[in-house]
Order: sequence, then C-alpha cells, then structure tokens
Amino acid sequence: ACGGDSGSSGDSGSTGTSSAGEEGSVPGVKKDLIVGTAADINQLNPMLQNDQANNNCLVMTHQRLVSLDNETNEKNPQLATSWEWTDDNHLVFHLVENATFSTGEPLTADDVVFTYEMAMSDDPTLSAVSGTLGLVESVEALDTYTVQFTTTQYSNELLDTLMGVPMSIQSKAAWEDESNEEPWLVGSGQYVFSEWKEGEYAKFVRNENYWGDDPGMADEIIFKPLLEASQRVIALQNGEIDVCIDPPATELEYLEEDENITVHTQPGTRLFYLGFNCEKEPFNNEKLRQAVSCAIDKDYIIEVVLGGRGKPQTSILNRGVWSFLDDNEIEGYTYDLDRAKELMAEAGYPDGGLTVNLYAATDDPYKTIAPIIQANLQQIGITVNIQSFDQATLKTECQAGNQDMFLWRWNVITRLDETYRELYYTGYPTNYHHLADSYVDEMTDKILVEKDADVRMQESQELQQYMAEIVPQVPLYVPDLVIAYNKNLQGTYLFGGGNHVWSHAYVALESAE
Amino acid sequence: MADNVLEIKDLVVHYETDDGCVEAVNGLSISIGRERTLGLVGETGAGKTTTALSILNLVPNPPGVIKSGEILVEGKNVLQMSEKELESMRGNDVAMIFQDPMTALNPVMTVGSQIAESIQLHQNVDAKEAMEKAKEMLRTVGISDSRAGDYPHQFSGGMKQRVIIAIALACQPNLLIADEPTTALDVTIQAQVLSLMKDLIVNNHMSMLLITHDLGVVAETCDDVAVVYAGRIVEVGSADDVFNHTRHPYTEGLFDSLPNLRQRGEELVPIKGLMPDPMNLPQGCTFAERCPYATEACRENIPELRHVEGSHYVACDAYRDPSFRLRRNQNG
Amino acid sequence: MRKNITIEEAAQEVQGRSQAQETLRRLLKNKGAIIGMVFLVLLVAATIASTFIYDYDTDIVGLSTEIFQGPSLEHWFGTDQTGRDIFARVIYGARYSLAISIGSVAIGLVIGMILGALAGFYGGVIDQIVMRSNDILYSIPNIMIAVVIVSLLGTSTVNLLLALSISSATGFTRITRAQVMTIRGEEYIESAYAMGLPTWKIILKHIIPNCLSPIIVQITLRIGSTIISASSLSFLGVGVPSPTPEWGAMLSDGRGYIRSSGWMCMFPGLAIMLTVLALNLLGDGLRDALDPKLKK
Amino acid sequence: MADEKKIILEVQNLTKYFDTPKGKLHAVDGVSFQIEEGKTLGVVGESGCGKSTTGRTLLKLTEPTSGKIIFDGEDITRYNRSRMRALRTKMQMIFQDPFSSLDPRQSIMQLISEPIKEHKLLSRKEEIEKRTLELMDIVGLARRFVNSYPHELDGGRRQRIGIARALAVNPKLIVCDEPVSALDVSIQAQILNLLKQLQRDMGLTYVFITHDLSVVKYFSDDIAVMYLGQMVEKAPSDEIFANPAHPYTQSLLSAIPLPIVGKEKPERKLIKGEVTSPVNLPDQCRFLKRCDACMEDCAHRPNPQLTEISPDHFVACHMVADKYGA
Amino acid sequence: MIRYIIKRLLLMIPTLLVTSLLIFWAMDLAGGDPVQQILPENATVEQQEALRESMGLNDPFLTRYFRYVGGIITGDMGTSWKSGLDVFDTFMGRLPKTLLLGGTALIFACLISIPLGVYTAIHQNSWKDTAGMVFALFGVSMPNFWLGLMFILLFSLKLGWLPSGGTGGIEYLIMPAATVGLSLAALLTRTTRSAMLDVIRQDYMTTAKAKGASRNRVIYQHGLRNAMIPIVTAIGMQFSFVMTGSVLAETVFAWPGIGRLIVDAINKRDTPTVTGSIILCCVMMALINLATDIVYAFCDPRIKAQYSNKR
Ligand SMILES: Nc1ncnc2c1ncn2[C@@H]1O[C@H](COP(=O)(O)OP(=O)(O)OP(=O)(O)O)[C@@H](O)[C@H]1O
Ligand SMILES: Nc1ncnc2c1ncn2[C@@H]1O[C@H](COP(=O)(O)OP(=O)(O)OP(=O)(O)O)[C@@H](O)[C@H]1O
Ligand SMILES: [Mg+2]
Ligand SMILES: [Mg+2]
Repeated sequence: ACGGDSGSSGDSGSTGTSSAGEEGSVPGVKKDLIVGTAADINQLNPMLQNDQANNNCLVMTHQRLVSLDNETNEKNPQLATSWEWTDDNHLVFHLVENATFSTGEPLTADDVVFTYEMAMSDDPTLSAVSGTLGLVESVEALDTYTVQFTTTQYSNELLDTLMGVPMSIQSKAAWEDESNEEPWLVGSGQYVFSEWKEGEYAKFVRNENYWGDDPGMADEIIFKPLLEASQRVIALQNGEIDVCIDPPATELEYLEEDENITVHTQPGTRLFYLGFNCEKEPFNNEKLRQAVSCAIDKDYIIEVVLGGRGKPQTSILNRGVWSFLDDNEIEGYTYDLDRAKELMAEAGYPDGGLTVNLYAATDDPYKTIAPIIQANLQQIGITVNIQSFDQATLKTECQAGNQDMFLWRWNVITRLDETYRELYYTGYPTNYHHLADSYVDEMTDKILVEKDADVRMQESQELQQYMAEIVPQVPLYVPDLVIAYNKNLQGTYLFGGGNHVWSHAYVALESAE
Repeated sequence: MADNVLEIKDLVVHYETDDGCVEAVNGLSISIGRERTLGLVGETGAGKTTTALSILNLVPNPPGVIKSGEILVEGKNVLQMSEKELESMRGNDVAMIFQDPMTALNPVMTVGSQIAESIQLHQNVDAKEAMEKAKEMLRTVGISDSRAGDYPHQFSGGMKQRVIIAIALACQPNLLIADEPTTALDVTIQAQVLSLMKDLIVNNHMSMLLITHDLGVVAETCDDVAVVYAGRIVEVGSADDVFNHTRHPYTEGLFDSLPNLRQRGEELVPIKGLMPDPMNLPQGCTFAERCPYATEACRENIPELRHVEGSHYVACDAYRDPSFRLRRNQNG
Repeated sequence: MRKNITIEEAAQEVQGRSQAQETLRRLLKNKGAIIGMVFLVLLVAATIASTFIYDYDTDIVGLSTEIFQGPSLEHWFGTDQTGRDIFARVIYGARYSLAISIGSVAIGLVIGMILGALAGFYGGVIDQIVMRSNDILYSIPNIMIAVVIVSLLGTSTVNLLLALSISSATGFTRITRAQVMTIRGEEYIESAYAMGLPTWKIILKHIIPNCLSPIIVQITLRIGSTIISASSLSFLGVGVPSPTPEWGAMLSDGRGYIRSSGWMCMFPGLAIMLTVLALNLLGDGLRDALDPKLKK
Repeated sequence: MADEKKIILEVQNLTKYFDTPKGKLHAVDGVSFQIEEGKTLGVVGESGCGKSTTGRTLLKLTEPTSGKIIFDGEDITRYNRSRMRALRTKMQMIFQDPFSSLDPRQSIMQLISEPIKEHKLLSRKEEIEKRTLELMDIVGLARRFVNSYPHELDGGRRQRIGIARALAVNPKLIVCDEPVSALDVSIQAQILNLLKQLQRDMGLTYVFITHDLSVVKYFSDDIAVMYLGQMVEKAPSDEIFANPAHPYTQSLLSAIPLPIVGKEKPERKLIKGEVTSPVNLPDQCRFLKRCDACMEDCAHRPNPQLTEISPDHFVACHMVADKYGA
Repeated sequence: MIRYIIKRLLLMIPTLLVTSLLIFWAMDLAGGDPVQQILPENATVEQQEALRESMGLNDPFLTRYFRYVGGIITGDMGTSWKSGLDVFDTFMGRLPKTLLLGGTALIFACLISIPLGVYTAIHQNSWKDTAGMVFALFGVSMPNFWLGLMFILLFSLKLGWLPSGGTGGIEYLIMPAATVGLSLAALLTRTTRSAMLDVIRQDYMTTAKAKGASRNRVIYQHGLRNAMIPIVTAIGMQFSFVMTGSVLAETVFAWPGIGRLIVDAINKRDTPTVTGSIILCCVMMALINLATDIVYAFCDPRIKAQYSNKR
C-alpha cells in the first residue's frame, strides 16, 4: 500500500508521507506514529478542554493520581502509590517519590495541591471543572509526598473523578514562571507537546525526562485530523497514517482485505440514544414514549449505520459499566409494531396524527439515524420534523427544552453517578430529558454514597429497570469499537470507551526489507 | 497598363451569412494610374469598403468570400499571394486609412508605438530608430512629436485621423486606400485633413483610392471618379467627365439629390426608391428599378461598361440608342 | 438563387416579425438550445410523472432492506444506505433543485430589477447606496453569505431559498442597473419624453421591455448556477436536510459511501450536471439569439 | 399692419450648463432668437457646439439653467413636467438617428399611435388606426408596413416614422435635430422634400439643426451659426451665404467641399486648430484662439455680443462691430 | 494614481465598518452561547455566569460591537471560543494554504483558458471552436465538489495515484487545484472567447492587419492586450468564485484553508472566528478588487486616465 521516498525529512515531510518508516532513536521502532483522527484538538489545558480529541493527547503528556486499567477496569496507581479513605471526610494519597515533570523538576505534593486548588477555582479562565469537585472542601499536603482531600461526605465516585483527564497533575513551578505562556503544557507523561498546526496536525515528542519505567517508544506521535472518515481509510491504506480512528463501517471490508492493515474490533461502550423531552407535551406522556420505543427498529439502524457492527440495548447505562444490565436481564419496550400501535391508542392517539420535532446534529451518524426514526414513527402515525443543528447549538436548544425528541450519545464508563445524575437528576443542567422524577433522584443519591457493593449493585439495577419502564430515552445502539491500523503497530492499549492511549504504541519496522 | 498601380478586374465578393448570401461586390473593375487619385463614390452598402478590403485581401472570412476576379497591385495578383507576401505588401506597398478614427487606433498602445510598429515591420530598423521615424511622421502630419507617448483617447477626432494618416504613410506606400477618411469629422476639420492628405500624396508621388459618398469631397480631391452601385461600377472617368459630362442615370440622380445646387424652396429631385437588398439583387440592371429611363430590356440584361470617350466609361444599356441623352445634359 | 422580386415584396416577406419572434426563430435554429429545451421539458415531465408513480413516504424517504445495491435493471441507479431507489429519488428530486433555484432566482429577480432600475434610472444617492451595499454583498463569496444565513436561521428549504436569492439579487441588480443606464441614454427614451409620456409609463413601456434580453439570458444561466450553489450548500450540510431527495443532499449522503457505493455520488451529480448543462445551452442559445451584434 | 408676422417662439438669453467632473460645461451660453410662424430657422455649427442642447432645451427636455422661452405667447420656462406634457401636442421633435430613436420593441402601428393615445386625441381603436394609416400616407410610408418593426426597415423609412410620430399630435413647431445627416444623399433628398411639403401643407415652423451647410441653405429662411455654446452670427439664409461676416462663418462656408469640377471655386480659408472644449471657458471671445482675423485687443475685451450690422443680420465679433461702427 | 489608491483604501473603512456591523449583528442574533462551548457540559450555573461576565457578553450590543472594533484597531480580533487561538493568527496561518490552492487553481485556469479562449475565438464556428466550447460548457455545468469526488473516486481509489486529501507535498495539491481550476478555466475560456470575439471585430485589428502585421502579432499584440481588459475583470470577479470553489474543494479534500476554517467555525458557532474571518475575507476581497482595478489601469490607459482625473 505504500510507495514513496525514504529520503524526505524535515518537519512537513514527516507529517505527511513518512510511510517508508524511518527508524527512530529506539531500534526497530519507526520514528513517528501518525494517528488519523476524526477531530482536531483545540485546547490542551486539561481543566479547560472538554473533548475527546484533547483527552487523547493529554493522557500521553500528563498523569493523574490514579488511572484506569484498560483491560480490567481496575483503578491503578499512577502518580499515587496508594490511597485510602481515612474516614468519611478524608481521602489520603501517597505519591510516587521519584516522579518528575518533563522539565526535569520533581513532582511533589505541592504540585498536587496547586493543581486541585486551581481545579476548584471559580475563575472560568482557570478551571471549568470546579463543579465536579463540589464535595471537596480542601486539599492539603501532609508532607512532600502525602496529600489529603477533605470532603463534605463520603462518595463512591470521588476517586473516579480524580481519574479524569481534567485532574491531571500540573506543575506549580511552570505556572509560577511568568515567562511560560502555556504552563499547562508541562506534565509528567511519556510525551511532550511539540507543535500544533491547527487543522493539519498536532505533534508530540518523547519526554526525555520521563521518570517511569514505561517510556514512550516512537520519537514522535502525530495526530492528524482527517475529518472525513473515508479519507482516513484511504490515508491508512496509502500509508499516510498508521492508525485510523473510527473507520466507517462501509469501508471495513476494504481494510479487512488489505494485508498490511489490522482491523481491531471489540465491543464498544458508547451509547447512542433517542431522548425525549419528558416535561413537555406530547412526550410528558409515558405511554407515548413507550410506543415510540416499540416502533423503532434498532436492528435496522445498526445494519444501516454500522453495517451490523454494533449491539442494541435497553439499559440506559453504557455497556460494560459496573451493574450494566444486558438485554437478556432487563425488560423493555423493544421493536414490536403491534404493541406500539396499542400503546399509541393507550396514550390517546389511536389514529396517530401527531407531529413532533426531532433535534439532531448535522453530522454522522445522527443525520443517518434521524430519517430512519422519521420513517419508523411514520408507521405509527407520528410525523417527525427533523431539525438539524451543530452540536453546540443542539446542546443549547436541548437545555432550553425546545426539543420534543433529540438524538445524542453518552459515554461514561466508570462513574454511575455521572450518568444518573447528569442525565436524569431533576434540574441538572445537562438533563436534556427534563426528567423530574423523585424516585430517580432518590435512587441516584443513594447510589452515590452506598458503601455496600451488593446493595449498590441492586439499587443500580433497579434504577435501570425503572428507567427502561418510564423510557426517558430509547437507547438505540452501542457501536463496536473498531480501529484500523498498520499491521506492525505494537503496544497499543485501548480504553474501553474509545479513549485511546497512544503513549505506548509504536510501529515496528519490518526487519526483512 | 503596366503604369497602373492598382488594377481590379471582375471582382466578386460575397458574404455568406446564416440569413443568406450578401452579394456585396459583383464584377467590379477599376484601375488607378501612377500618381493618380481615384474617387470611388456610392451609397451605403454599395460595396465600397468591401472592395477596399479586398485589395489587401482582408475581407473578413467568414463570412466574406472573394469569389473570383483579379487584383493586381504593381502587376502582382494579391489573391494569389502567400500570407508572407501579403504581410510584406500591406502597409508597405499599399496602406489603408479607415473611416472611423475613433475606433481605428488601438486604445492600449501609444500613438508613437503604433506608427513605429508599421515602420519596424517593413524596414530594417531597431525600436529606437523606428520611434524616431514615428516622431518625424507625427510632425509631418502636424502633431507635435512630444505627444508620441500619448494614448489615442487623449487625442481629438481630427488628430486621431492625422495619426492614422501618419501610420498609413509611414512606409511611403505607392498606393493609399482611404475609406471615407473624413466622414466622421466636422467640416472644418475635414477641410484640414483633406488638404493635408492631398499635400502628402503629391509630395510622396503616391496614388490614392479615395472612397466616399460625398461628391463634394471627390470634386475637391480626385483626378478620376468611379461610381459604384450595388457592387458594380456604373460610371468611371476623369472628374471632369463624370461631373460635367455625366452619363449614367444613377450619377445624375446623385447630383440631382444634392440640395446646394438649387434654390431654396425648390423641390429636390431625389432618386426614387431604395438600393436593392444585396441579399436578393434583381435580375438585369440593378438600377433599373429606380431609373427614370429604364426600359423592359434594362430589367433583363446586365449592362457592360462601354467606352464613351477618353477614359470615360459608362454601364448603361440606354446608350445602345446612340441618340440617348440624360436630361442633365440635354440643355447643357 | 437570384430571385426576381421587388423591394416591396421583400419587405412584405419579413413584415410584422417582432423582435421576440425573430429571437425565437433564431433560437430554434440553434441545436444546443433545442437539446437544452428538450432535456428540460423531459425533466419537468419526469418529475411531474414521478409524483404519480412513486409514493413519497415509501419510495422516496421510506426504508427498505435492499441497501447498497449497485445499478441494475431493477434499480437503474442503484440504491442507497437505507435501500431507497436512487433513480426514483433523482427523478423525484428534480423538483427541489428546480423549485429552489427558480424560486430564488425569481425572488432575486424581483428585488434586483427593482433596485437596479431605481439605481440606474435615478442615479445619484440612490445609486450610490444600492451599489455600495451591492458591492459589499458581492465581495463576500456567495457561499459564505448563504452558509451564514442558513446556519443562523436554521437549516431549512425556505432559508436556503432566502440565502440563495440574495446572491441572485446582487447579480440582477447589477445587470439591470447597467441595462437601464444604457437604455436611459437611448434616443427613443428622449423621444418618448418628447411625446409627452409620463416617467412611469416610460419606465414601464420602454425601459423595462428593452432591458429584458440580457436579463432573460441571465435568468437561465442563473437558474443553472443556483442549482449548483444549492447543491453545494446541501453538500456542506446547510442546505436541504437529508431525507429530502435534493440532489446536493443525496451527494452529501453518498459521499461517505463513495468507495463502496460510488453510484450514490455519481448519479445525483450527473443529474445536476446535465440539468445545468441544459440550462446553459439554452442560455447560450438565447444569448446568441438576442445578441444585437449578430443581428447584422 | 395686416401682414404683421406672428412670432411663435422667442428665446431670450438661454443658458444651459452641465456640471462635469472637469468643471462647468457651457453647452448653451446666452442664446437669443425669435422665429416667425411657418418659417424655418437653421442652426449650424461644429460638433459639440450646443445645437442639440439648444433644441432639447426649447422643448424643455432638459431644464435650462437660465433664460426665457416664450412659446406661442406663453412663458414656458418654468413649466414643470406635467404642464409641459400638455404642450407636447404643440411642439415636437425629430431626432437625428433613425436607428436609435425608435423603440425596437414596438411595431410601426404602436410607434405612430403612441402620441395619439397618450394625449387622448382620439379614443376609439378604429379611429386611431385610421389616423395612423393616414399619417403613414402623409409621410409616404406604404401602408403595408403597418405591422412591421423598425429593425426591418431602412433608415429613410425609419426617419419617416419619426416624422409621422411628430406629426401625430398636429404640432405647430418641430425641432429637427439633424434629421437627414445619417442618410444617403438620395434618401436625404426624399426626406427634405417631405419636410418641405409638410411645412407648406400644414404651416409648420421648424428649428432645423444640422452641421451640413448646404442642407441648411437649401432649407432655412434664417440661419444661426453657433460656436461653443454661443450664437456668433444670425441672418437670413441668402444674406449669410452672400455676406458672411463673422470669421468663423466665413471659414465654415469655405470649408464645404463643393461638387463642382473645373469651374472657379471660392478660395479655401482653413480654420486652424481643433475644436475647443466648452469646459471652464474664459470670458473672452471664444473664437480667439482659432481666429485669423482677430485684432490685438480682442484678447483684452470681453466676449462680444450680437450686434445688428444690417437689417436682420447679427454678428458677435469685435472686429465686425468695430468696422460697422455700432 | 497613488491618490486613487489611497482614496480607495480609505473608502474601504466605512465599507468594512458596515460589513463588520452586519456580521457582528448576524452572529449575535444567531446566539450560540460561547459558555456552552467553552465550559464542559456539567459546569455550574455560577461558573457559566462568571464566564459570561468576564467575556463581557452581558454588555449591550453596541458596547460589545465597539469594543470589538476597538480591538480590531489595536490589532486584536479576539480569540476563538473553540480553540482559544487568536483569530487573526489562525486566519493568517490558514491563509497561505488557501492562497496556494486558489493561486495554483487560478494560474492553472489561466494557462488553459486564455490560449483556449483565443484559439476558439479565432476559429469561430469551426469544429475546433465547438469542441472547445463543449469542454467549457461541461466545465461550467459541473458542480466542482462533485468533480472533486469523482477525482477521488478515480485517482485515489481506483488508480491510487494521488492522495485523497490533506496537505503535504505537491501531490496533495494536484486534485484540489484541478478541481477548482477546471471550473474556473471553463468560465474564463468563455470569457476570453467572447472578449476576443469582440475585439476581433474592432477596427483597430483591421488597421493592424493593414499595416502588414502577421496574424500572430495582430492577435497577441493588439487583440489579446485589449481582450485582457474584460478578462482581468472576469478574473477579478472570479476571486469570489475561487473562494467558493476553495471552500468546497477544501471540504472535499480536507485541505486546511480559510474556507474550511469559516465553514467549520460556523458549524461550531465559533463567533469570534466567523466574524473575524469574514471581515478579513472582506478586506482580502477588497484588496484583490483594488489590485484588479490597478491591473486594469495598466491594461487600459483610458482607465488610468480616469483614475487620475477622479479627484
Ligand atoms: N461582415 C459582413 N457580413 C455580412 N455582410 C456584410 C459584412 N460586411 C459588409 N456586408 C454587407 O456587404 C454590403 C457591402 O458592404 P460595404 O461595407 O462594402 O459597403 P460600403 O459601400 O462600404 O457602405 P458604407 O458607405 O456604409 O461604408 C452591405 O450590404 C453590407 O451589409
Ligand atoms: N447631459 C449632458 N451632460 C454633460 N454634458 C453634456 C450633456 N449633453 C451634452 N453635453 C455637452 O454639451 C456640449 C454640447 O452638446 P450638444 O449635443 O448640444 O452639441 P451638438 O452641437 O448637438 O453636437 P453634435 O453635432 O455632435 O450633435 C457638448 O460638449 C456635450 O459634450
Ligand atoms: Mg464603408
Ligand atoms: Mg447634436
């Protein structure tokens, strides 16, 4: 698949067509790893950024106290060697003692305290995540390598929050250095930010001061936004990139045929769903919501949108999350037109004759799903007007409650509370369903603080069952997580949710060439 | 015969358009002697410009086609010349002046360089010398040479026409074709330009074909006159022959139409009707339709040019009857 | 070849042929224009017929399991990602492209003619204001204006129509103004004043009708270019929203499947191209037929 | 007295300036004259000297800058458009270019009947049609052209349409702006004959604008010579040809090429220089720069005014005025 | 001439003020709450409010507008809500890409269209003319994004000769530039042909021939120089077409130029980027127009004279 000139070197050359595979400083490892992404980065300040493209970079350049194990979903030590709740209000971390930042300076409790104090700041130019640390009262250093969090109450999920990318530990010294205009770029990860050409690529180079025993392999890791999915596929096949994130379902067969390319598939977690505005006519009518749920042919959607590479589900949780109920364990309103029509009648619309709007983003896959839903609902007499928005507007509109139905996605795989609270808790700003259900609120609060895992499991499953009954949303499908890459790609780890960690990935050079 | 600078024999030129075939010139013959000036007079659409263009083989093709005939410039047939020979003849042996000075100059070139271009094309001189000569030409036509660097739009109509004359005369051609050179000018300017042309022609021993519809201009300028009607010569002779011993009814009609010969208030005697549509010319004499003397025979035969006396020829079959006289000549 | 007829008879032969008739005669001699007209007539006929042949809900936007089928006897142009027959959609969709472009050109024409006529006829301040604002609009690429408008007001056919009519209007303003300014200086306008006609009658009876030729040409060419603009916008995702079988939207849909199902892009694009080609052929024919330069 | 001539049009000190980017353009600058009913005033001069502007201003097709126009006893100088519209039945215009002065989209019928309809001279359709055909007969246009369009006709016929249109309202005064200069001599003669005949039949008054002196001599009773917006000489036709007084008139007359061969011709008197631009003129004699005869002090004296040197013969020249000792 | 240029430059100021006001107003109407975009979805209401206040979004419209204009004067066009980058820098960073694409396309178009236009014009009504015109007609009838897609289908997917998108070496430029260039070439061919046809009919062409100039000299020295005037006008007008074409080609070929910058920014409701970029676009267009007018003056001395006359 690759031809090309090995002679080209230099910056722009290497971002473009380094398919020949120049050897980097690690023997047998290609100098650079080029990842074709579906979105460009836009902000590398961990506390101000809010999307996945940035996350993927920040997990390479920064580290957190605790990290999530890709395979086991266990919490692993990262900058902290151990941690414990000393009582309901105190969480104590013991830090690694030899950690350093990319600048070479040591990472100590002071940096951690500095980081969290900044995170809790209400100054929107410093932190956008203070809300998630609502129950933390203070953070203090007990000694150079011990940090204590003081909280208002015990929370099952504080640790999970602290695992999040925004909570990456930053360098106090860098922030205090006036001459450093972008102090947030200093982290302790395997790679260091090097260059960003907006719209073209973002380049990261190996951190030569890395303190751990798992350093990066490739000299450079380059993220190259190729927004059009088919273009990424072609670029991969032409050897312009080593990894193609989210290859489109329709083109997988070409990739699978290509002997230089590996297509990796694993069950995904991201849930695409059809949400209702439960506060407003007509979908404040539970029966109607159930009817809609019965009218939607999820298998067809999966076939069309994913070429069959995905799973339908009934639970509102992300697949694979602790306590998730698979379809054989939960009862819901699945595709059944007759039942849908009955429910329509029960809802007070025996002859249909209902017109509703559906808010959807203009991009894939929403623009493909929306017409299918439109066609599905036509069959039970509901006329759907599709209204397309960019994602930001869609969120604003949904928050304002202008939608009848909306298409959206959710991917939170560690924190139960985040899903229950942020999507369904009465009055929560991101509760686009505008659901106000005291039972849901009550259960959510319980699940947050319940220390007994079995009880918590049961509560969570009850809540899932309840949700499946009141249908604030119709969970449509979870796409399989598919990634295609150069067959020589080694050492890659995939986060279950599709948050890729590239810091250990590299392309091995073929010895026989 | 060899003394003729130009000789056109039986020229036929048609314009083949989508709407039909325009028979612009139909067997026209003229000749110009050395250092003579021939006036070609005729109404709009008579084929004067077409004839002039044919001499340089510049009839726009398509739609124009020179069907047949012979055009001898200094004894060489223009219609058989190669493109190269034509180029070296144009501007050098035969030069041409066009009707409308407003459009005949290239608006994006300085007048100096337009004159110099002509010189450079035909004489083995470099650009600087050519420009020097161009300036000299400008002086000759009465324009200060400091204006050589100006563009045509900075000149008035009369001055433009002078520039055009300068271009035409730059290489001292033997024959100058002037297609209505003064029609677009005011009378006072016309008088200036005509007298300038006359002087230059005489001084340079050139011959000229002057095309016009103004009989006054012909009388002022020309030695010989040819009257053209619907693409044919109907009368040709010396100016005195044509003006004072008019033979053709059409020529007579032209004179009768002129207002200044009569007293105020008197009826003019116009030629009745219009020139025939060159897309479907009538059979026979093309003027028969309008001719007060026409007989049935006139509508059938195309009259030949017949000799009258000296160099005077007329194409009118009425003279088969030897006693035939035009009204104009009856009392004179 | 040489017929023996008199001038009078000749005149009688051409008698009473107005300029419009003359134009039509010349138009009908133009092969390209004929091809264009025939194509357009067939297209309009087909799209009208498709109303009776297909059911919108099932055939045009409905779902089917025959997804991604290549062109075959059954599906001439193949099927798309939800199994819809592309031939049906292309034929049915002609109405959107045609309606949007004709609609926006019509709106633009009315606005542009009024503004252009005012600016051209009265000159002075009115002219300055109209032409300055026109220049501003003209200097921003049309597609940007359209993208801004549509994305501000929301993606819908009506907004698209509005956005497109703005760029039409600027074009028509210019051309009308130029025309009116030329015609205003013609002697027959002065002659009409001398006859004692009031200004409004002169504008209506003499100026407007004589402005029309280049405007008519412009209309045909505009409709063509607007079809392209409209589909470009749909392609960028700010035009007609997806299940509607608008050609640009179909192309935008098909783009994701270009490799596996190239026909999804191919046919709507061909439809656009041929329609615009037909309009251009007609426009060129009209231009030649109306061009006074060729009259001689 | 009984044969006291009726003055149909009187113009006093008519001025028309145009504002151009280069400055004030004196198109017409203080022109005065009178015309008796049934007579023809010829206006001659070089291109750009303001002949057409004078003609247009007479009909108030352009507003004069100053001066007075008295038509048929009425001072029409300040008449507005709508009041003028009613007067259009009395004064009409024939234009120079028969190609551009007819709306190409109208048939001959529409063209000729337009003024009739506009002024509601007749109301019934048949009457209008009948009158149109009559007018066509009058101007010698064959009736069968009634449904033709201008582009199908030759220049002479088109000019006949223009005349018919002007005649349609039965005007008293017609301003003819170079009506024959675009035509061939043979056609020109036909049109001149027609105009003459119409004047005789209908008692029309003409202002006849032209640059062709031979035509004007043949056609006019009085001749006014204009130069750069001003009238430099005015006299009866024969007088001006016999005794041209102004140096400009003299050169103009001598510049006409006469179609005479072999007989003695008047000597040529060429004018030097080009036509001066009428923008921002100095307040001196306007012919100064091109004048052969001018005297030393002409440059220091103001612009000469018209003086009567013999009955009805007016000249604006210091030299002439001095000579006749006004 | 210099005075004319200065006058034109000064005239741009009010135009730009009006334009910026319109765009600012339009983007304001569009809403697009930046706070939603900047902050994570779960930010608190207080945080949102604080951010709004700190960005000055709660001020009245005109205050914000004049602050914005004031910013522009001091060279600050704001920062993107999306990427946090300086708008001016972002635009300027992208501009070379668009100029490269547009410029290549334009040169490519001129290289094809001018000779072809002249050629067809001098062979008017022959089969060569017809063939050239059919090419041009297809070119103008083709939506250029579709042409781009078909190029990808053929050259990247079927033949594998060229990369399907992105930037890098010259091979990345070929298809986008050809896409924009071909449509442009078609348009310009038509313009050149008709300009040339007009010129060929002019008297001065006959004058030149009558001087004895060779056919080529007449066509290129006299004809083309005069025909250049309408051609330059057309090229000037086509800059807006080049921009439009670039937006589409940039989308089709993932070419990171300003067209895509603006379209992306509009899609993301990144108001500062949209406003700033469009204003800069207008400035660019105005400068290009001015440049066209100046080139004009060099093509046509009559126009040069007009410029000097206009005080
Ligand atoms: N390019 C052309 N295509 C078609 N017909 C033409 C063309 N050029 C001239 N003709 C026609 O050929 C005839 C003769 O034209 P030509 O120009 O030679 O006449 P002319 O005597 O010079 O007239 P004028 O006095 O108007 O200059 C006219 O009927 C004219 O319409
Ligand atoms: N509307 C106008 N605006 C500005 N200048 C004008 C206007 N109309 C005429 N002029 C100028 O006024 C002067 C006199 O023009 P006018 O048309 O009256 O001359 P003319 O004697 O009729 O010339 P011609 O013989 O060429 O018809 C000219 O210099 C002309 O350029
Ligand atoms: Mg001629
Ligand atoms: Mg005039």
